[in-house]
Amino acid sequence: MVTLADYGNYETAWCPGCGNFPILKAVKKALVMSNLSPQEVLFVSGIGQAAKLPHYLNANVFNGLHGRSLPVASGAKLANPRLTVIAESGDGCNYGEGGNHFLAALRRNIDMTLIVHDNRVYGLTKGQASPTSPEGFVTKAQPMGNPSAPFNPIAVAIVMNAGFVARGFAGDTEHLADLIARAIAHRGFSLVDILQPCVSFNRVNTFDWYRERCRKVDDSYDPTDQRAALDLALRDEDALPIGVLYRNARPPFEEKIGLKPGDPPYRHVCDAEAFEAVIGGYE
Amino acid sequence: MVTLADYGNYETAWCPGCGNFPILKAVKKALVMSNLSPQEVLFVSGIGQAAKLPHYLNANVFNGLHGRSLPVASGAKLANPRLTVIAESGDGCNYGEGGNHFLAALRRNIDMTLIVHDNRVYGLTKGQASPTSPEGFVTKAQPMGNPSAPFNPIAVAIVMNAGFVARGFAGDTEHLADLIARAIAHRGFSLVDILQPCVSFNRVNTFDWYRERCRKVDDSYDPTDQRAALDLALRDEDALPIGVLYRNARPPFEEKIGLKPGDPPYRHVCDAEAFEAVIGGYE
Amino acid sequence: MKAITLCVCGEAGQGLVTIGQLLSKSLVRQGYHIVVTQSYQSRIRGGHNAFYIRVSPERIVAPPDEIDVLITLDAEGITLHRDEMAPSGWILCDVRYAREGKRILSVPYAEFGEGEFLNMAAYAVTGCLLGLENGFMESMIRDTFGKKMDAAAVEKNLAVVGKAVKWVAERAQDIGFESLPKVSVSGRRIMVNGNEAIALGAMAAGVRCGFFYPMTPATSIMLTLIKHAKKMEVVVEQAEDEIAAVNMAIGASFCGARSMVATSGGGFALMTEGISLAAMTETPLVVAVAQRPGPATGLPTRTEQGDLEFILHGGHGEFPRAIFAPGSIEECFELTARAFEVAEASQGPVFVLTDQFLADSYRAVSPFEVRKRMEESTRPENGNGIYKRYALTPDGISERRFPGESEALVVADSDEHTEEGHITEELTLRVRMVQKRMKKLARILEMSVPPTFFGDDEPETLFICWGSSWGAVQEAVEALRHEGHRAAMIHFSQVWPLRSDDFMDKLETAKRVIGVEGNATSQFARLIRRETGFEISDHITRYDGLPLTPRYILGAVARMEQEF
Amino acid sequence: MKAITLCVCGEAGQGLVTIGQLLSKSLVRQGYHIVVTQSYQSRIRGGHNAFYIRVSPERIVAPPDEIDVLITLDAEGITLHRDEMAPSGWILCDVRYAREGKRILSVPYAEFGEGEFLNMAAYAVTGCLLGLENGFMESMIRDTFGKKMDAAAVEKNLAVVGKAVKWVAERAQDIGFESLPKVSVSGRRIMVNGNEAIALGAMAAGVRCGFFYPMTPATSIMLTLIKHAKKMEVVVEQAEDEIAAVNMAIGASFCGARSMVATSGGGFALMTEGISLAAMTETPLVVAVAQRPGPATGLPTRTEQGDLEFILHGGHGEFPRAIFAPGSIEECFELTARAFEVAEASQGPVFVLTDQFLADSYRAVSPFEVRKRMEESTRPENGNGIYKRYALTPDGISERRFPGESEALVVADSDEHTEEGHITEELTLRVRMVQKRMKKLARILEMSVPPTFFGDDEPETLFICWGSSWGAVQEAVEALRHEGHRAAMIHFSQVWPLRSDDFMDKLETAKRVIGVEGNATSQFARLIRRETGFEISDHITRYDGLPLTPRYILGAVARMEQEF
Ligand SMILES: Cc1ncc(C[n+]2csc(CCOP(=O)(O)OP(=O)(O)O)c2C)c(N)n1
Ligand SMILES: Cc1ncc(C[n+]2csc(CCOP(=O)(O)OP(=O)(O)O)c2C)c(N)n1
Ligand code: SF4
Ligand code: SF4
Ligand SMILES: [Mg+2]
Ligand SMILES: [Mg+2]
Repeated sequence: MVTLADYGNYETAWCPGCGNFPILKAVKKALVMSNLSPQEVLFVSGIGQAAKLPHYLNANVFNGLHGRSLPVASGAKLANPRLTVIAESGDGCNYGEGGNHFLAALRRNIDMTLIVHDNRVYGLTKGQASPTSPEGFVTKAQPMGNPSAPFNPIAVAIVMNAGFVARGFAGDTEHLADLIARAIAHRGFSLVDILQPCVSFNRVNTFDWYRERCRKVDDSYDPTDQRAALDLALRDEDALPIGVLYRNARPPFEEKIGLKPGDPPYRHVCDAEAFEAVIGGYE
Repeated sequence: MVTLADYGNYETAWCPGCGNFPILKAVKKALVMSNLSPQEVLFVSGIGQAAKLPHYLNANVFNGLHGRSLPVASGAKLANPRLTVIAESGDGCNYGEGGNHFLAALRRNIDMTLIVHDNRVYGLTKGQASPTSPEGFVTKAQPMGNPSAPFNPIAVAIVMNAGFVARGFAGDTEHLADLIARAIAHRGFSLVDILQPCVSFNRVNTFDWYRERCRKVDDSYDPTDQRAALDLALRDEDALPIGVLYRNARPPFEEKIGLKPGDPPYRHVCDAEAFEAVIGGYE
Repeated sequence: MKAITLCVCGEAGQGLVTIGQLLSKSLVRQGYHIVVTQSYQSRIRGGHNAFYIRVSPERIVAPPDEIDVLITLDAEGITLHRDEMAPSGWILCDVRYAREGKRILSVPYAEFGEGEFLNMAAYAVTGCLLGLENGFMESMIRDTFGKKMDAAAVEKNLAVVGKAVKWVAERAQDIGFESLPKVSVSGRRIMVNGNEAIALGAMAAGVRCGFFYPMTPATSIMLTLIKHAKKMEVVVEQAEDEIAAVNMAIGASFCGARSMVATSGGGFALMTEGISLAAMTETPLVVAVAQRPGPATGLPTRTEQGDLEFILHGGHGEFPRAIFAPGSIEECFELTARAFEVAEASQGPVFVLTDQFLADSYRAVSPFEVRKRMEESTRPENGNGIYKRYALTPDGISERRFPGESEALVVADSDEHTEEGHITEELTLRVRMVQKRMKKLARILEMSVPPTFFGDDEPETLFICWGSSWGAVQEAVEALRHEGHRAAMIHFSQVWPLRSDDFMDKLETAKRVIGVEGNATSQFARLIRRETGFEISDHITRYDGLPLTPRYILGAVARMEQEF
Repeated sequence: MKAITLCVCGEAGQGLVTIGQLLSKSLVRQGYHIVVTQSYQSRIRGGHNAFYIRVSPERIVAPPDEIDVLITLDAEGITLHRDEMAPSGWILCDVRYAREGKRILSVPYAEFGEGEFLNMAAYAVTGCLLGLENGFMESMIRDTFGKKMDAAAVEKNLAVVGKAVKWVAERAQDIGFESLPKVSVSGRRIMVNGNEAIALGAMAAGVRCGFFYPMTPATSIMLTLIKHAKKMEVVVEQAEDEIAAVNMAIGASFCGARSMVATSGGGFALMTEGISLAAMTETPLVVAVAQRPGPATGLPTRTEQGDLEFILHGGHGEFPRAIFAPGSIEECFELTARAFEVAEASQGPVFVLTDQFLADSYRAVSPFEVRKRMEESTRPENGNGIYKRYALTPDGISERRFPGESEALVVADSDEHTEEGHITEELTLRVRMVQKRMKKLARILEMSVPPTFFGDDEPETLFICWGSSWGAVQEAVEALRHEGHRAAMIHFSQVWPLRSDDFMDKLETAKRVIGVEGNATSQFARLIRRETGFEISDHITRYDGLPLTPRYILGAVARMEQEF
């Protein structure tokens, strides 16, 4: 039996009161709920405040470049499909610098989970607008307000027919842990976008602001209905549906390319006979 | 009066029978319909077969890197808002290598037009799957069939609330020219995704294949209704709606940042008085 | 009086930079010279940061070596900076965590105001000890916060300052802290750091567009542009990534707007394809790179000079470029302005290469002046026929026009191209186009800045250095000469292209040449050998994330001496 | 008999490559030696492409200089290749656009079959003239197309061949074409080009994952892997961009799969940040770069050696790397396999640097053999405590483990890190980690491949070259020696790191050293000077997009001689 203690307890470099703390708690809890030991899990992150998370628990970790957690995670999963691979990073990392990989990950549907700490701001670089910052959001870099429309990751994921799309709230750890556990269990690419307050740089989307707006989807909701999911995703921000908003049963990438899970590529050595046959073809 | 002759007639490096030819014709026609002289227009392209188009007409041209036409076009437009800026390139260029810029362009809504020759394949590099290639599409690089789901640019643009979203067909030049002219006229970012047969590398989506499926949206269609537009965009491919599928009146980026169109930044010189005032602030 | 160093330290989020800047500005306004260095961690709150102010009545240029007055806002400060303390150094700390000891001043900060006023109280105590007058400090506060805070808040701050000053004044005698000698204020001065100076240089040169993706330590170049964007009519846009930033700048420049990007090593890596594009399309482009220690994410908030070779060779294919490496705040301004001129004259990419130390280092300098726009390029127009963007000319430089400005259609191409700018596979034309582009190196050389010399005319020890180490090396040379050594230095504020005539005689006549670089592999020394054959065999390198300082250099020299 | 060159040319889309390969393979099976070069434009149909086959009964290594038999499938071929024709050269063309003239053979291709069979007819006519027998050609066609076409189509092709052969046979006497001397076939041989050899080298070394974004001229490395992916159990995925490709490869390699990427200069530009990441995280990574002329898009289907310095310095921060630059098909195989071994031994990025010429150049070579896996790293495990991915060891190399394989948790970090792999800002640890990474250069040096020498022992003229120019320089040296000159060459198939002991004596004793490079700025000569101080003052450079050839080199030497 895996317990929370297996995942350890570490000092962090986050600001007191930050939404990252409950997310860390939820992640650990989800791993325990999934009965995964630290050895079975690989966290891949980028650079940012969120991206530091994997340093604060016990697991295999690859903390790579800003914006590039998804490609590293994809390569890792293809090399060892037996690992539970979790990419975890910020909104800037995944929807800004890494936007192109986000689109590709949705298209590929590799069996892994993407957890986005969506604080709607670039935290680590001190508060510039991020792709999810509201229009008009004022920062030092956008003193006249962010002139661009915010990116809606949920809506884009649903319209692109992502395997599993959930939105959670850092202020509801129980609910969030459950979402993450379900995302891990899903066979295919899973997105968990987390509404995360940043107490240092986002004075608009605070814990209270979210608390007033977050609405759990209820049991009657059918997450396999793409149009209904889009309706939720495209709602005005006066109500923010949280929960599993969409899912489907697209076969994962590994299946489509015929990767055998029991037989990760990294174990192989060059098969001399096969090589000889290949060479023969060039005679 | 601008005429077709103003836009010249040049030899191309395309394959005989390619869908690029009617697109070139439609583009020239649209410029004439828009009564724009070659001097008023700047074409920005990337690298690929489609990206060669600007070399085959008279206009200002910046033929840049694979995947990077949108950022160059954006910078150019901000430097000289009086230019009519048209970014023109392939599906690989815009939705593959340049996917992140596509998302950013939708968010920014700079007043320019993106024309995508969507042949669902990488033409110039000899026929690998592109982001819009159908799942299962067989190529030399994907001999077991493309394992990824195709990117649906129209649906993503609509869900991201793009200013103007149209789909055209290379097999209907008149209709296409009209779409392009309307895209140019729209104040804000306009996408024209063009269904383009590639006679050399795409044996699936041929002229006939498209002809059987393309359906013009009729006059009763209301392109300001986002849900209706999404319904069209998410249809099965047995029918492919073409026409202006979505538009709205989001103010363009230039307006939001207060750029004065009469006064392009490139004309300015450093204002000595203003500079003195700035320096004073550091005393 | 020799210079002394104040170090204000504490957790991130305690407002260190606010009081650091306030104290610095106060000292500058009183006529002192300063050199600031900032040491911070890659986090927003907590941890431990420090703001160092080296201050002197005379001109100083090197970053500090040791701390004379430690003003700590947290308990850790005392332990963490113990090794840096000068033997006669003072510690100012809160009475609640004060240690016993000589030259420790325990201040009852809580008596002056609530927690949030801690930094203001520390400012007041320090200022008072240094000899700043109450009235002056009050005016500094009004000046600094008058516009940002409401009147009540300003008054609260002033009240705190009043109490703190009173507290110090009452026991000044007992404390026995030696205040700064008064100096006379002469002439206007401004206080700016390297990044601000770069942004001001760009504005003075008429920058019109800036594009960036945030990256420490370069971000504040762009934030400075943004701050003045309205007044100076500059368009600054935060791009979706660095690839977009560089391509946007190229697009804007192609249309005639002087344009720049700013980033650090990792972001520059993503721009290299764009650098090559600027070269091929012959589009002027200014790229500011503030270095930090790599590889990869490395130490994102520290300093290093580790990317010289990467900047020199970044971008595929062959083409000329210029790389400026300012040694001082003044040069950050001057050489950025020049970078725009060289970029425009040579129609290609030009770099301003600094590092975190210089980026964040404040000094007081003479006010910068607006730059006269260089005469318009006097290229002859190519007849009344079709406009040839890449007309083959004797010096490789073709007339530049902008789309929409005239009847001329402007065609630029990333492929090899004809004179008209259209794609070509004509291989003899290819050869001529390569030669055309390479010829422009001559124009860059014409406009290049020679290295500067300082010190003994016939040195036994000659230091060779580049970029931000200028001040440290200069004070090291001064110290050595003071001790009777025949020491000198050559400093390169342009590291490419090099003209060996400018410096070879000095290298060859010096008894011993020592390379001083903030990296592990002595990259500039390698470049010198590549270009001149001259081998620099002694190296002083630093790659722990901190700037080179006089003491670091002198220590290394002493160790080298022992080895002989 | 001296070698002769056949050139099959025509529009893109006419199936030139099909008959070029068929003809080459036929010659190889008959025991001849070949060197193929391909010249094509950046388009799919139309334009004008050419497939050159230099053929000889003896071993040859250089690309062709002139054409002895031009087999043109379009009218333009005759004009476009006029300058390349040997004085006694033959032209085979369609009777419909034939010119009058000696040694022009006008073939009534239309009589043999419809338009689509033109290339097959040309194959048959050429083969017949060269002395290939009808039955042999038939078997070649069955062999080549038997699996790809249906039986009826194969028969149609055979019928065309039959008619063509008959036509030639009937007038062989009149034509007077001298067929190739027969040679005896000895031993197994395979016909592969540079890119195929790289892919085979990777497979032999146990490559498990390949990631790429299509880019000429590198794409066919990955297409070759894909072709054999199932049999060899390799996972190859086309990435959304080059940034993704390199990061995917790093992820896969981190998990223990030998991984590679392949690209050209512009794509490599986008990978540089990833290169730095591989270095920082100490992840083995093999990067194949097939060069083409830049800057920017340049000439996408031509050749150049212009990216050496970029590959050497690509990536921010400081770290060791190895760069192999194969000179031959055999070396493409051998050094790619070695690249995997060096990458694994040094735990970092290793490059295989070629160019379009070598990528597309076929030769017949001895069959490649599977590579014995190097002994497993014998690093001691670090006790039974916590696994330290970056344990500080005397040689800088730490034990590698893979996530999920054992109880050990594997932690890798792009930030500066502790031995356990966790982010740190401890600056003394930073210094030790920099030193740890740099130390690995020694391991790379141990495994490095020394340059090879060829020619006169005490040369008056010594050519120094690297990479794909090997064959051309070697034949140039042979020609010079044949004329009585004391000529020799040094060829570097590993261009970094360099060990001056391996070659300095040769450089210093030669009367004259000439650098030969396929670029404009003699990058390798600069590198030699940087590393050794030795200045190479004479250079032969080529940057028109075509490969260096013996005649090009000899011509340049002759011009140099005149200048004296
Ligand atoms: C290539 C590159 N560009 C820029 C940066 C600087 N950078 C580090 S973190 C960050 C933004 C982080 O924002 P986000 O991903 O939202 O994470 P948060 O800090 O808000 O959790 C940036 C721009 C970098 N490290 N690398
Ligand atoms: C950075 C970079 N990567 C790869 C390439 C090679 N490349 C040139 S065109 C192209 C694909 C073109 O596909 P698309 O954009 O769909 O245009 P099409 O040829 O189909 O019109 C690629 C991959 C390149 N030029 N630059
Ligand atoms: S800056 Fe914001 S996101 Fe980062 S740790 Fe602080 S509160 Fe959290
Ligand atoms: S390859 Fe396809 S897209 Fe390109 S020119 Fe030929 S038919 Fe058109
Ligand atoms: Mg964020
Ligand atoms: Mg395409």
